[in-house]
Amino acid sequence: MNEVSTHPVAHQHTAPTGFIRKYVFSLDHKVIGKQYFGLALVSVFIGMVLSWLLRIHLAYPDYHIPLLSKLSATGAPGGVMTPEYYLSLLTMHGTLMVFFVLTNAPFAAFGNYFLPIQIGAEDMAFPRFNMMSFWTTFAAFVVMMASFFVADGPPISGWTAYAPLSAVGGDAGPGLALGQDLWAISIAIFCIASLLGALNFIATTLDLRARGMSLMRMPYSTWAWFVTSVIALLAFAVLLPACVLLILDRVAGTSFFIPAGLVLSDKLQAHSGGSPLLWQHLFWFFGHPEVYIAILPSIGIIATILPVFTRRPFLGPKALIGSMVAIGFLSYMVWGHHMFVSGMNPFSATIFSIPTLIITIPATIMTLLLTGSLYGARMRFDTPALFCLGFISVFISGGISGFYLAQPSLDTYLHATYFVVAHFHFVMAVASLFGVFAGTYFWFPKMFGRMMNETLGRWHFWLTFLGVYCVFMPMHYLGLVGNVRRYSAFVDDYLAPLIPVHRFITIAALLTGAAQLIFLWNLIWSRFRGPVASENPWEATSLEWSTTSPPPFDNFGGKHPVVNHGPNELGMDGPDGTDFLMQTAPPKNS
Amino acid sequence: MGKAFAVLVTLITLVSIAFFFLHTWWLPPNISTTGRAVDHQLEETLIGTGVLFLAGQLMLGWFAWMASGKSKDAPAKRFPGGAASLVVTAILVVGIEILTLTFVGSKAWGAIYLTPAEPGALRVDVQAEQFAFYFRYAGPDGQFGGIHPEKIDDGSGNYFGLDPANDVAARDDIVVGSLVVPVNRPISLTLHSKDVGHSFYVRELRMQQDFVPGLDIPLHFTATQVGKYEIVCTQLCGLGHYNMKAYLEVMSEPDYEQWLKTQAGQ
Amino acid sequence: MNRKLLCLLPAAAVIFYSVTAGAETPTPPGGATISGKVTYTGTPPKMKPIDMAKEPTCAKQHATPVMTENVTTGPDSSLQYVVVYISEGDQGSAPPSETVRYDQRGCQYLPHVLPMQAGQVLQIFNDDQTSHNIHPLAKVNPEWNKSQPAGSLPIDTKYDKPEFIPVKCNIHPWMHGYFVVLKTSHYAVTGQDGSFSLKGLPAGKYTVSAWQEQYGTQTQEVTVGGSETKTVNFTFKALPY
Amino acid sequence: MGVDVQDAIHVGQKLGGSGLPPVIKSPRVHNVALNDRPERSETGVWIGIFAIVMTFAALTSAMIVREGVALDWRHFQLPKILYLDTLILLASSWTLETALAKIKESESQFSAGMAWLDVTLALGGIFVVGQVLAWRVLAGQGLYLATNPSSSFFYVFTAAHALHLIGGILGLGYLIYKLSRIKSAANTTGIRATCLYWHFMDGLWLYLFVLLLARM
Repeated sequence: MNEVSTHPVAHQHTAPTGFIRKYVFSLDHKVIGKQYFGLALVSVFIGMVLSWLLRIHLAYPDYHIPLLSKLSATGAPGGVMTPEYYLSLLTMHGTLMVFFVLTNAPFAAFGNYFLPIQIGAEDMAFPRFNMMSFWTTFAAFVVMMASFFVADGPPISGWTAYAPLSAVGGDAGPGLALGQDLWAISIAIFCIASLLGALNFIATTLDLRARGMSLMRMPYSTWAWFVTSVIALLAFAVLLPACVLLILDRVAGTSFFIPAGLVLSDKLQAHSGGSPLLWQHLFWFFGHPEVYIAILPSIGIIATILPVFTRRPFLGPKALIGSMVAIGFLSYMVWGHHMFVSGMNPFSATIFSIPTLIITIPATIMTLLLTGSLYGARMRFDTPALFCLGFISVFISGGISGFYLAQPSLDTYLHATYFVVAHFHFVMAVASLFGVFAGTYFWFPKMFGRMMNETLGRWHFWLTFLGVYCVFMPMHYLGLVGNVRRYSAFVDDYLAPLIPVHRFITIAALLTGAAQLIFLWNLIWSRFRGPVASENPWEATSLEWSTTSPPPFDNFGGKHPVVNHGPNELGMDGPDGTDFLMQTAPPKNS
Repeated sequence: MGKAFAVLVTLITLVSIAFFFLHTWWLPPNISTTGRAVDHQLEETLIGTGVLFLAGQLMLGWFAWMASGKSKDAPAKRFPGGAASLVVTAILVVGIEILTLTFVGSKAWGAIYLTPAEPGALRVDVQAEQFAFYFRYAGPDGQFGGIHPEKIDDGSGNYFGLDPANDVAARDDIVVGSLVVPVNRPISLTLHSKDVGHSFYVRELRMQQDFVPGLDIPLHFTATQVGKYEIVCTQLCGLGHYNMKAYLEVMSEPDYEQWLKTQAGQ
Repeated sequence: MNRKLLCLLPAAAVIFYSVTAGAETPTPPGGATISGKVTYTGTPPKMKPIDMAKEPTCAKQHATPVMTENVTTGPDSSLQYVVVYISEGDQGSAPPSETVRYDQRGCQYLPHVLPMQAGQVLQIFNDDQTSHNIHPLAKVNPEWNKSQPAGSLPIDTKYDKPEFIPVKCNIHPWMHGYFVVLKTSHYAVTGQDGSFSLKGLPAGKYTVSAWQEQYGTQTQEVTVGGSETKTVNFTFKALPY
Repeated sequence: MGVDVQDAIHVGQKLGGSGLPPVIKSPRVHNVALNDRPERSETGVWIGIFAIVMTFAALTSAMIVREGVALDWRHFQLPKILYLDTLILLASSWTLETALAKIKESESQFSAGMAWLDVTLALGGIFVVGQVLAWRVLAGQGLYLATNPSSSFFYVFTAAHALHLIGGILGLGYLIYKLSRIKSAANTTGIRATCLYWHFMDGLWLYLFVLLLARM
């Protein structure tokens, strides 16, 4: 009776049989999590190859890539990309990475797979929504990819799609007709998918926690996914209408973002009175929280994994969770720092810069807590642990440069230079991906029942860690010289001398990219040949490690886990000689 | 393993810092009256954050070193003072950093953006278009002609959309492809865009300001060094973005007057 | 100085080539000829010097600044770059096999006005050190807009429907020219002296049209017999602004 | 430990608690009677409401900004039919409540309640049709989507609301279908969620109506 009334989900059904229901249109959050993971993996490698092409073009403008002319004869006649095609690929690199990788991998993929298990639920609150949100995301992906194959190729307006460039259509240049339509539609679809997903995450966390799983007993990854889903719910709810208005401006002749009296290709545009800044405000109101949508889950993942390898409880759980919530809250007050020189009221710049600087406090707290929990530990340096250390390092590097850009007076010099590129790649892209790597090496045994190869894993870490510094640290120096971003060639007198630096970066990028192939190979090899994983190979404490690897269809084989302990009871005398206590272990006092 | 990481992270940190402080790659000399404050601000930030960066990375390396190769029975030490001490440190250190930076920084920002141009400033109109800048001087009559977008015609060199047929003030307006200004004289720019968003960026002036279609955005500066500097576009504006540039030519007062005469002659 | 001259020589050659190109007609020698001169009355607008400061590689190719070409005048009030062609009376012919050449050199379009027959192959060359984008603002024919980086292959294209198409380069906004796509094979562009001649016309009644980019089109009826030569002059009214 | 369980239950119930997935059914869950507990679908709807509020807040601020930046804002008379529409939607909320009261009350009242539900559904439909008529009226005056920012925003707001309401209509339809099969409110899930959403749509429209009255 008590059992029934406290436990969320009632009696079992049997797992679906048949390929379609089991692997394609599956309602199982674990399958959906893997689907997201797969989609992110495909996207990240496409995005990476794009970045290779961009880097090669910047460093060796005359280098012919025959394959490229195959991909687009007009975009790259004879294998050398045109300026517009460079911008097309740039836009696609940004869009794919931000939306389909940094939003999907740490949040949607791992969140889907592990949030329900970590709180002892059998599935998401709304499995059908869950399936829908993946397939909607997939649809968005297909539409986005389609823009590669339309007449003028993908849009050239960057992932921020600033109006009016993105709004006036083909008169503004190649890729801005059909390509930009597809982009806007794809992003709108993506918003719907993310809203469904976020709703599901929140409802699940609120309603489906196992008996004894109080909020403060949730693993930090779950906390991160929960906070992130709240951010996502509000952020995408703003981007969606923004995209709809953009689409209307493009196809229905409205004037939300297009002012009067524009002359493009010698044609006076028919629009009147719209506000380009309105788009920027709406976009960045989403765009800045999006940064935290990308990074918070990774912080949560790291904070969950690190203690397992330092073999001791996390230093200051409350401070960590508090910081996450604070960041989530503050992330909605700082969007204007993307617009210091945008022509908005200069007074508001000073207003926006203050919360922007303040947001570094919770960030610093989290970084110090992570670092502090290493102090005097008996650490196990398996690959996940290495990526945790790497994460802390790149997060510091990326966070520091934030101090510069948060100040309007310095932003007037550094805005839109490679300094910005370096900053957000470190703090958002690389840091977030290190979290994903750590998560992959850590959870792979749980997801696929086999361990990943340790040697390959270490090689992957060392090369990647050194590589990202070689790629992104020099970009700070380029930024200080005033090297403008989003240039397809460096024709200005003061930029030509910087080409050698770009060559160095390009070579480093190619090598770092190549190192990711080790990771890919490790995934494939371990999936089939890796040593079989035990139930709890890392001696971790959270619920996913109290079930089989991989978990059964209903996660706990009909059992209803009862939680008696916090998320990391480590570095103490556990049962039969171990140094840890599972969350499900019987209470100490009994 | 932890020791290896410690070594690597320390190495990376020192090399990175070195290039910052050796000024191997650095800003060009400042030539504006407001730029000095920006440079000062940059130095402040550089030192402040440099210390944080160094401390953070080295602490990470050091702890990783300590945490490696411990024997099973070595006692696990807890961080002195626990989380509380760290939280307090973070709030204090970063808080102080923030306060100083905002206090100093807001002055630098104010000098550029929150104070209007001096009354006697030389007015120059800037038109940005895909993918060039054009500059307009009032000409002998000191009057700017009105702007009529429908009159814009690149083919006949009417980049601003002037209407000389009906607008006398427009007839002697001087339109050129370079921004030529006298040294040590306040200049007040008005930025228009004909088509999409662009940006006005001169490194030596320590200045960047977007053009927003539909808005006339003011910007003012005083150049203190005679010379030729590059104006580049920093707001993605289409396929020719990378090649959207012009030159800022700062001349001595007489040279400038001479130049103005020859232009008015044409 | 010498180098500048050297740079100019080929340019001049191309102008000559392309201006005369129009006059050569596929029909056998003999036949009637319509020739004449295009002039203006009134004051034409003052052509402005083009400021190429933005593109040093181009600027240094021009000893004296290039002028705008929307109303190009010559000695004794002659008008250059006027396209004179048979608009009616010519039953048209298959497009000739030879290609029309269009050059971008020194950030200028050579020639400024390029006549061609519908369906004739057009080859666009970039002879500069910098990248151009060619954007023909066609309305009847399909519109396109392509970059042509320095040293890249020529762009081959053709237009199937008769149209006067303005051509522009966004990277160098001053670059402005015209593709004039005609049904007839009898056309010419007036030279510096404003003269033109349409050769090898079969006897018959023709409507001759003269098109100037700013002043539009004028037409005259002409009847020519066997191998006579008739003179037809056009006069456009010019305004200072 | 006991404390924690209490805590968990408490949190669970405070926040809409655990329960069966009603409209959306998990494949591994039987549809058993748990009428005494808050439902998961209700939590879902609450969260959805937050998102929808955010969306319309964004559109509202966009409208205010857009009206401010240029002088091209043209005011126009809202079609009279909107007043009628408003009444219809308000009425539908009332009929919905009556219906549920009857359905919960007793077996004898059940069919009457169902009738009221059908009425509610019909009213919802009529409202949407009314909105379409309102658009026709504007089109008749030559006010189309792109005519003026004011008309643009009018169409965007009303269409966005209509779409969300159609969602509600589908939900209500599904609920009616379930009730007609199960014949007992006690054993049917998703009732509260559906009502909550329906009333929210009602309130949202009132907000929009006032907003449009003020701005158009």
